[in-house]
Amino acid sequence: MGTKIIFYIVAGLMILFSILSVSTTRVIRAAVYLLFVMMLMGGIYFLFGYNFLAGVQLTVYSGGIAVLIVIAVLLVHNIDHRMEKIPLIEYLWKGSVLLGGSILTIFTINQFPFKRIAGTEDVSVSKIGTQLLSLGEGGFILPFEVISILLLAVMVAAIIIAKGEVTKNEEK
Amino acid sequence: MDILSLLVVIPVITVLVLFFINDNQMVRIISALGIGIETILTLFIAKGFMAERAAGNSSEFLFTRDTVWFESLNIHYFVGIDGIALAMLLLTAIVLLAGIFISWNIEDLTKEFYVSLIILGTGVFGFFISLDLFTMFLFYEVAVIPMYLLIGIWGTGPKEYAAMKLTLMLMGASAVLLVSILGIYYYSGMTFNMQEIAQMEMPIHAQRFFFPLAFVGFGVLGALFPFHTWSPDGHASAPTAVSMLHAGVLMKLGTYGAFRVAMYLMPQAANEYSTFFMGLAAIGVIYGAFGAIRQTDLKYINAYSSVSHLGLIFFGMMALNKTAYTGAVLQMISHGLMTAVFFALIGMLYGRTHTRDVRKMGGLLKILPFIAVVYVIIGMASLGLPGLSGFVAEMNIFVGAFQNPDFIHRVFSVLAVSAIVVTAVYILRVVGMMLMGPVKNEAFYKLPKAVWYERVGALLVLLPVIAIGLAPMWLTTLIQESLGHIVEHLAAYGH
Amino acid sequence: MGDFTYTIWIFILPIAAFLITGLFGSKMPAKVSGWIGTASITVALMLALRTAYQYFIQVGFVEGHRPTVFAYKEVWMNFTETLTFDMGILIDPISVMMLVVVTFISFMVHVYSIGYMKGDKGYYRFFAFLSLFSVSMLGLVVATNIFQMYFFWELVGVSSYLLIGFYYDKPSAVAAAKKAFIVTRFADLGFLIGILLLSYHAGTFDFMTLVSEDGPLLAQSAPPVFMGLSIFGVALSLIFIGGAGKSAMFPLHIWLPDAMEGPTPVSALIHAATMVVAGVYLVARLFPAYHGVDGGVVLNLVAWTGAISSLFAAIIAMTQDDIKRVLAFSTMSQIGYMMLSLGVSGMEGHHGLGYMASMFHLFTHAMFKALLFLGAGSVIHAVHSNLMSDMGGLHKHMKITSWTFLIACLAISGIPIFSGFFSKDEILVAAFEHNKVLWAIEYIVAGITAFYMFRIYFGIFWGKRREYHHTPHESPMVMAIPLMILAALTMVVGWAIPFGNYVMPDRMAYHGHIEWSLAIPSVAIGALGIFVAYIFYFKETSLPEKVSSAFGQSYGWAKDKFYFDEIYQFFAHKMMFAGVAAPIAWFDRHVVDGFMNGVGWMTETFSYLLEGWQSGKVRQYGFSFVAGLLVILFAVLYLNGFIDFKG
Amino acid sequence: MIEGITVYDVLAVSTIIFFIGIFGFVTRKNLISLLISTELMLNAVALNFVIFNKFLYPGQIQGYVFSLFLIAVAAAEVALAIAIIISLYRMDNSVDADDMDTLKG
Amino acid sequence: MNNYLLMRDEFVLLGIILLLLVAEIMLIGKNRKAVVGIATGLFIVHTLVGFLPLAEGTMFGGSFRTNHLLHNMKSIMNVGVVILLLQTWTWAREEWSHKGRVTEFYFLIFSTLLGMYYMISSGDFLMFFLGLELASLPVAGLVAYDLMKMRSAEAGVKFILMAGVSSAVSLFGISMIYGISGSLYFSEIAQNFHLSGLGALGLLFFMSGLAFKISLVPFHFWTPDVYEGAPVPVTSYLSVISKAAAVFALAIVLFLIGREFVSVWKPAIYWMAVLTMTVGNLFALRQKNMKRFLAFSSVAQAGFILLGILSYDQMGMTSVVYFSAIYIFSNLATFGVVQVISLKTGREQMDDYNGLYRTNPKLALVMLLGLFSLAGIPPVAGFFGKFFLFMAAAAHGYYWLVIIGVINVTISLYYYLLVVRAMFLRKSDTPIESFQAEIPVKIGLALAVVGILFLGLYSPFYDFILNLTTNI
Repeated sequence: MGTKIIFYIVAGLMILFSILSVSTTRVIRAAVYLLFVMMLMGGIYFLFGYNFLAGVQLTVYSGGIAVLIVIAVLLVHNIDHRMEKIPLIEYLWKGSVLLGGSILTIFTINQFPFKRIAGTEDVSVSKIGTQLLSLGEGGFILPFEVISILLLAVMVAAIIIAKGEVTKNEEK
Repeated sequence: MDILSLLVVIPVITVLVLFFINDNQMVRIISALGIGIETILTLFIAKGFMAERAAGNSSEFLFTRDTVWFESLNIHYFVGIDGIALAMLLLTAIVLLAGIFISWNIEDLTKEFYVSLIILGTGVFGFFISLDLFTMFLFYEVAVIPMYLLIGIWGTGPKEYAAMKLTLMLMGASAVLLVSILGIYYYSGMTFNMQEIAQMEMPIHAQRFFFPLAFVGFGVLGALFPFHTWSPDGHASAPTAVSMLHAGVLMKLGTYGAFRVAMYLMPQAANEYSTFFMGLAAIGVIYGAFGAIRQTDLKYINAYSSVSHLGLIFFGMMALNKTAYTGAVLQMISHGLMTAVFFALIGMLYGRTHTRDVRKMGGLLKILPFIAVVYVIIGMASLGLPGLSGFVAEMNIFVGAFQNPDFIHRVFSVLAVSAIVVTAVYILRVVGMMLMGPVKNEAFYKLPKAVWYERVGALLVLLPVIAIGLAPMWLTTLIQESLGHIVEHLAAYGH
Repeated sequence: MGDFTYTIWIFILPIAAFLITGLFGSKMPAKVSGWIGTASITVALMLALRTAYQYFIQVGFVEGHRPTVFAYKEVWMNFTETLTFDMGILIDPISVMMLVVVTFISFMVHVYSIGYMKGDKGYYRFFAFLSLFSVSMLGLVVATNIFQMYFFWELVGVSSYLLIGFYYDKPSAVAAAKKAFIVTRFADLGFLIGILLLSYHAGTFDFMTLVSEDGPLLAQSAPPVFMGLSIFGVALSLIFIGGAGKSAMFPLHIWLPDAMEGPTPVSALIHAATMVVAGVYLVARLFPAYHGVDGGVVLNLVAWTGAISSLFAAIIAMTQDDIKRVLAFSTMSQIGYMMLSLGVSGMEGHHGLGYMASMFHLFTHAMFKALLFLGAGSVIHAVHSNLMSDMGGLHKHMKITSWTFLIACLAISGIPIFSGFFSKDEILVAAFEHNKVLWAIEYIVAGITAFYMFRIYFGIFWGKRREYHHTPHESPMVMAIPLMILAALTMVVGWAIPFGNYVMPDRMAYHGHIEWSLAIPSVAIGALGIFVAYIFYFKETSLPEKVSSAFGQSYGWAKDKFYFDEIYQFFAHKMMFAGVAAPIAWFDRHVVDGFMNGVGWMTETFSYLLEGWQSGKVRQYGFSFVAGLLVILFAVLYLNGFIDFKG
Repeated sequence: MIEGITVYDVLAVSTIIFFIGIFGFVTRKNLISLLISTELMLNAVALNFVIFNKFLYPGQIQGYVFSLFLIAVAAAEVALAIAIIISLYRMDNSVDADDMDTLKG
Repeated sequence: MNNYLLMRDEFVLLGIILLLLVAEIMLIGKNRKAVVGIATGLFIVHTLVGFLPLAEGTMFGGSFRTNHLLHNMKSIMNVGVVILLLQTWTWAREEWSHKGRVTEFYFLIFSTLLGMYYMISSGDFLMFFLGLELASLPVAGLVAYDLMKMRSAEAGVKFILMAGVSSAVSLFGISMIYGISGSLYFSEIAQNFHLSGLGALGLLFFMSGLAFKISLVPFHFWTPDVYEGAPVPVTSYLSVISKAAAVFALAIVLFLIGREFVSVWKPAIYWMAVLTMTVGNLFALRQKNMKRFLAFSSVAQAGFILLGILSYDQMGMTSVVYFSAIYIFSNLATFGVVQVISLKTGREQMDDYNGLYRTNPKLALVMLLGLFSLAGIPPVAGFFGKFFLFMAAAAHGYYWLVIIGVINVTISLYYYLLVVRAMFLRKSDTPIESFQAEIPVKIGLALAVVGILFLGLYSPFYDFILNLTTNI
């Protein structure tokens, strides 16, 4: 019962911060609200007992991504830069379309009779570790390899873009 | 290599050779040589064909060759000819050769011109020998697309517009046609082989859907009213040889295809739609003729006249009997030759006077006797004067059309027949204004007379007109023999 | 029955002449082409006469009838297995007669033209066309098959076109040629449709089958389809329209006067003696059919057309100043006689008198009308004008022409001894026996004819004396001799040839005699006409002006040919050109073409309308992405029944 | 598995966040805001995987691992995106999405 | 037991990528032009090796699967990349090696290609997702490769943001599919994935990610902007290789798990095909920039491919692969010419091409063939490709779709002819000067032309692909 209430509170806060994040006119605040959402989501993972995942969420997402965004915002904006607002009418009609979309989606989800597969609930870190490096069925060694290439490639891409043009003089 | 495929191979080789030649005169000679060989080959085939027939070979198509191409899709390279196709091949060879000669004076991008022209010719030859719908369609498009360059680069007047319009309308039509070909394929047991399809009975609902598509698809190229509007603009802007080839041969692809594909393969639907399309064709006949009356540009006159004459072909086809079919095929050949000469002459006149406006010319009979006399003769052929090919064709169509006592048929037939008067009006108007009367422009007195290649070109096409007009029997026999199968086929469905 | 195969040479020779002079005429001396043409037609004439001799005299009657002989009959083109387009040579009384007439007149005209056309730039061209015409006309008369007739019918038309437009740098000649061709072509449309109707309903084009007793036309009784006519009646009426057009019958006559723009020998040959009677010949050729189908109703049409035309033309002829035009209207009038005569004829024995008279008149008319034209040509050659008002008192300068012209005038006026009397008399008899009204019309026309013929005769050769730039002189002998030959024949053929013995609808011998009770009044009215003309025109008086002003407005109408040209002009230009062709041209440019262009334009406009969609703004892209996806999702869910609005 | 909470409840939450993310993406003008919205969406998706794994298929770890990878990929994406945005900012001195419409039509 | 040879293509490519890194390090301070030769040469070797037959099988418990079809799809893409690399030869040597970014270019290209390999070879959604991202994200770097060009960076931002949204949406779909079937493995999903509303939602959301990559309407908006802004070689790569890979992936995935959802995705694909063809064509009509023009043209082409996917049988699959192969050659021919001209003269507008035939006839002819092939004019290969696609669609009675398709072919012909008009009909006061391209570029263009000319007429090629698709 307690967890239930906590869940509802967390979920409520998450939705609230999400809304704030996309509606505030200050980018820096938006970034901060996003950080809150991520942290709250980490909280939910804790609630589910996925501690490892929650940790990753908090470190990578909240600690990495959100901070990166905040830095980016600071790089390109004054701290109290406000965005121009787009016309209300656009808000309303895009909002209503998306509201309709979300209702449709939730409706569709609710129509589907999910069935729980009985089994152990044990997702231990060690199991994850074993599985991640397993070569066989249910193993994730290959994705692991691919994501390493992905990260490498993205890093290279980010670097060339970030390092800027190398003029001839510099090369010499 | 079978003899019919050579018809496609020779032009291709000619084109390949042309790629390596840069001297303009050499290009002309090689083109003439290549197509000359092609013409001789065609005559050779004609001889062989008649010999085979004389020897009692009564199979529907001769010289057939069937090679599997895309096996899984049952696409074959299947060629063969019957009398009709043979006649069309002869027509093509003659007009193409004449076109090569007529274009002798093209200096700008000569090589490219001849290459495009010969590619066009390749498409046409391929089309007429094809018995497989896929190859037929392929060659059809090959024949159409060089038109864009030919008109666009070497044309006159609003050539870009005309070229674009022509290409788009024709390719749009071929697109419609494609749908119909696919329909035929799937409703006749997955084959493109026309002979096999003809033996099969497509379900009537499929015929009802696909017949108009095929007929109109080809009809656009045949300038079937009201899809003819590419033709006046296209012809007006095209260079001489292209007008010749286009009006003379390419438009026959439309009529031939409508006959060979739409009607031959879907006889039941042809029966059902006959009244509708007959009406359309009859309107086209009279409409084209009236349209020509008020034009002042020679090429427009001829283009509308083509609409009228091609309308007659469709009209003949839709009369659904052997006589009218014979007439329709004859009219294809006759109109092909006539209009080729017309355009050749118009090109010669334009090359000299730099105008195509009949109001600005006059008395040319005195100055350019050769061109003028040929023009008069062809004009007479066009208005159906006995002794020239037009008469033979028209009479067959008319007699055929009157073999149905249905009231509506009669109305359409009378409508179509009345065109002979209107045709006379516009032909004589041009002859009167342009060739006769006083010379309107002093400068015209200095115009050069026709040169050798122009004479060769014009006479090459003129002589068959007279030959057919005087002795039609050999040709009608050739055609009627081949029609036998088609007529039997149609007869099975109540007509 | 004799071998007639040599008749093919009657065609081959002129064809050869045509080809030689046409293709190489410009390369050879002018004279040579004239001689080639003349030589060929001379031989053709000989052969025609030989044919006539062989057919009428040597073969004579077979079982009491003049037989039909096919010298040649080959399938030229087959429409169906049974329906064929034959070419051949049909030998029967009227075709042999026509062979003679055509070759003879053609021969005369050839000879005459050698002189007349001398020095003309288009000399060779003229003879080439003459040869072409001769071939076509001969082909027409010997046609075995109605389609063969149509074939040559058209060729005759085009020869006529070429010859009328011979002076092609003269706009009036060009216009006249065009008019002649188009008007006759219009009539031919009727002819053609008639033939086409026969093709289906009769199933044959063969003349002999069409007119035979047990042929499809006469043996069957077809139900009426149009105004009481059966389908065959309709077809025959349509065919008659073709004949009427070629023969310049009212109201398709308007081309004939204008056709006088051609050289005069051409007028003599084509527009007086041969081509214009083709219509008569056509009706005669199908006469049994005309007579038998629907009880001969169509013949009434023929008769009345003839009567009206002859009266109409005669009235106009009185008022014209151009001698060739007078002769042209006179021709029309005389052909009207022939038509009427056919129209009132029956089949057997005496009832077939009209048919015989018609053919007889055709025969005599060919002689004297050719003579008139050639005479007129001779005058024009001398005076260099067509207008009567430029002429006068030529008798003393041109004796031969004058005398021969007088003979012809007497003949056409129906004065005894001269050929016209005999043939016209038979016509009046036939008309009188059939219908008194028709007879009355023709009777009056006979008087008018005499009047206007002598009006020109006196006006040219007598009347007031003119001053000429060059003193007119008699034509050279090469022109005069044909005149004299024709004059001699005009005097002779009427009484020398027992025409009824040769040409009758039932092909049996008929021995006619002159019906003096009708002949005397007609001679009288002819004489009256001559007398009036004598008073008016022999000496220069003011009488003609007075009389014409007494007629007031109606004289003007007649002089303006009752405005038929204007009516046609209105019809052609205002109705067809402005009312049909121009709207169609407009419609084609703007509606049909406009539609096609409109499709292109719309596509392009649509493309520009959509331009804003690709706004370059990411959030709009994102929205389109998601909204599009949601729409598809919704549609798919709905289609699969996962969303059900009913409950 | 949490007592009293069904999979539907959690899914509703994630869906709502997902759509809020989309809403942000389609209504914001700032490039970084767009990026933030994208992250919201990815977070929601990650939550989905976790929920399914937790509530329905607790015996396996596929959803769980997927979320892990997803987080990594999201990080890479953000890094690259920010690199490009900053590079753009260096040239244009603006990160307004509406200024970024030289390419259009 | 894993047979690592099955991953030969991936390993070799990965090896090349690593070698490039080594080369980059070795060449510090030296002229990096050599990298162009090394990379191109190595890749040609890789392509040739790729032609060697490969066994069929799966690895890593089904995460990775390969069979003849997949293997040859990779080979087709390889050939395309070879042509692209040859065409980019000059560009890389002249343009990028000066700016010190040449190795990275090849590195990124090969990485994305590797991503595509994994994408089409994937046996589960995780691999699929990673392949997709690997194929997308570095491309954003490539798109923004022209650092000093605003347009390039703008295109890069647009691409990565849209890619982010699309992958999020797609992942949402994947999560639903996972939720329904309890597995990420295609083989297991196929057993548990039955028609349901949520399944439909999942599948459609998932498909939208691929639709984004194939640039199907309404997921195509990034395409023209990115194509226009990106450097030409990258545009070429995006429009050809990347698109083909996505098409293959879509077809494969639909065959693997879409069996029971025919009633869901077929209407979706149907209407997307209609929209894609039409919108692509309508927008292409009025483009003046060649890259943008070709972008919309490639959008329209993608619409035609859907006809083959729609028919959902062996014939359809064959025609999809066949058309894609031909499309690669055709588009590479056109982009090759655009690339050469863009590099030499910096001109990319259609009007700049006026009179091209008179100054550079060979380039104009290559372009002509490419355009004709795209337009589906016989006898060049594009005709066969389109014809078979239409045949495949007609086989299932989609005649109205075929009619819409052929109407669109006609519209497309219009704008292809506009280019032809510029090159052949028009004359220009300032034509593109006559110049000679370098030999590798020429070879690249020539290879494309050879493909265009012979792939259609040479029927064994079709039969070969048909054999590959027997087991799907």
